[in-house]
Amino acid sequence: MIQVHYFAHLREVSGLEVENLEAAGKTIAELKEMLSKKYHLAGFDTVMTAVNEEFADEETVLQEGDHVAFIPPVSGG
Amino acid sequence: MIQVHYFAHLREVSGLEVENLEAAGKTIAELKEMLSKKYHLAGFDTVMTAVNEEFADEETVLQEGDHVAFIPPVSGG
Amino acid sequence: MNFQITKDPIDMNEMMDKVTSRNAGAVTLFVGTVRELTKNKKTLYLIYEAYEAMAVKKLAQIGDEIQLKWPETKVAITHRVGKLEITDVAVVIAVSTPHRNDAYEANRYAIERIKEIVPIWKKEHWEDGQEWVGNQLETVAYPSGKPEESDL
Amino acid sequence: MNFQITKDPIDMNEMMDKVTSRNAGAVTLFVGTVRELTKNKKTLYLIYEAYEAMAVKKLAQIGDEIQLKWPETKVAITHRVGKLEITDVAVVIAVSTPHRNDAYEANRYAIERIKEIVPIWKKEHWEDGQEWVGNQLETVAYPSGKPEESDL
Repeated sequence: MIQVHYFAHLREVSGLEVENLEAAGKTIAELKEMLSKKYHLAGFDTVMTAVNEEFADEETVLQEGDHVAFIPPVSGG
Repeated sequence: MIQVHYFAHLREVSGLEVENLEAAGKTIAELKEMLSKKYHLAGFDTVMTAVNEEFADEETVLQEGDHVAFIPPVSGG
Repeated sequence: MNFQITKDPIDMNEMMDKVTSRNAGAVTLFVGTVRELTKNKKTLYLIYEAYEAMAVKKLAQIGDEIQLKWPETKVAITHRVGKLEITDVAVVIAVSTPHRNDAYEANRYAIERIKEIVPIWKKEHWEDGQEWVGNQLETVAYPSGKPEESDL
Repeated sequence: MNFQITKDPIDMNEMMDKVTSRNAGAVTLFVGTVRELTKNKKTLYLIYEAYEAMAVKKLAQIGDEIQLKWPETKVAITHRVGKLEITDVAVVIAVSTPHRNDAYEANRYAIERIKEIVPIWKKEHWEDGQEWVGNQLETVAYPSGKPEESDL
């Protein structure tokens, strides 16, 4: 199982803060494709991804127990 | 009468914070010369002068009731 | 606790205390506040949300970057989350350095980096609607799915 | 009372409050503190002295200059006098502006101007002596007896 965190508009569209998914072995790109179909999430191309609280690229392969977070363009400050 | 204010090392050398002098009609330059003799004040060339709380130049003629202050190089901040 | 996400108002004296040092001659505090008008649109209030665990790490990383670029610096950053009204303080960056120019430069570096890499989001509420604001640097496209190497 | 000379410690939250504005998105606070080491000499404490009436006027003048250069700015400056120990706060400059770059620029302008035109003096006390410090910009000669026209 991996844990997926949603923030900002992604949280509103998915209706979820966090969910557990069977996705070990998939790449981030594959996970994104799966989720964008599941929740009709538009604009995933401008969304960064963090794995275990560090930015990760699309080819990163997910491991059992990973925490994945989708990071829309930030607007702190 | 004019009132003369001393600050920083000038206050220590003259031993005065403030004094009243008969100097109406004199220029700042003349007052400086008078005081540098009276108190053996060295370094008057790097000292600015204020008349009534505004910077004034050496040729300014003093009026009865003026407040004169000698302003050594400042070091606030 | 020099790098924090908080729900509570931020105290300026506390921020100052966090970076006070016998070696420092200058401290700069940058305070981001909620402004009423942006491009003639009237904001009613904002909601800030953070991915807290990662945000704290990224704030600390900015502190590390500053210490590499400007030695003998102390840095503290606190960002507030939740509902913020007009004039409320969203973020405070405190930087102390031996000499004052560095305190300004390092502080400015911190706010720019926050806007690049710290997972915090702002939702603007206006009279006629609401929206999650994309990044204020307007570099919203990340073709590789993450910031460029130099941004990490 | 946005421009003050005081014998008391300066409160950062109060300084912040003085410049808070619905129109401001950024506030910078510059805090000058007493540093222990300067050029390898160990300071024990400092005495600050001001020509108070004129100093307040000159601080207000700096505020006016800033408002001309950076419209929609609010400025507050407080300088402390008397005996200050290591890490004590000597001066706080608070500037609020709609956008953050101006807040840094205007603040930096204020500290430079203080060091040019505000009648405040500092006496350093070391283990082996004491001295009134000349101006820190090392432009100590005023051949005309006053600052150049552009400095007024």
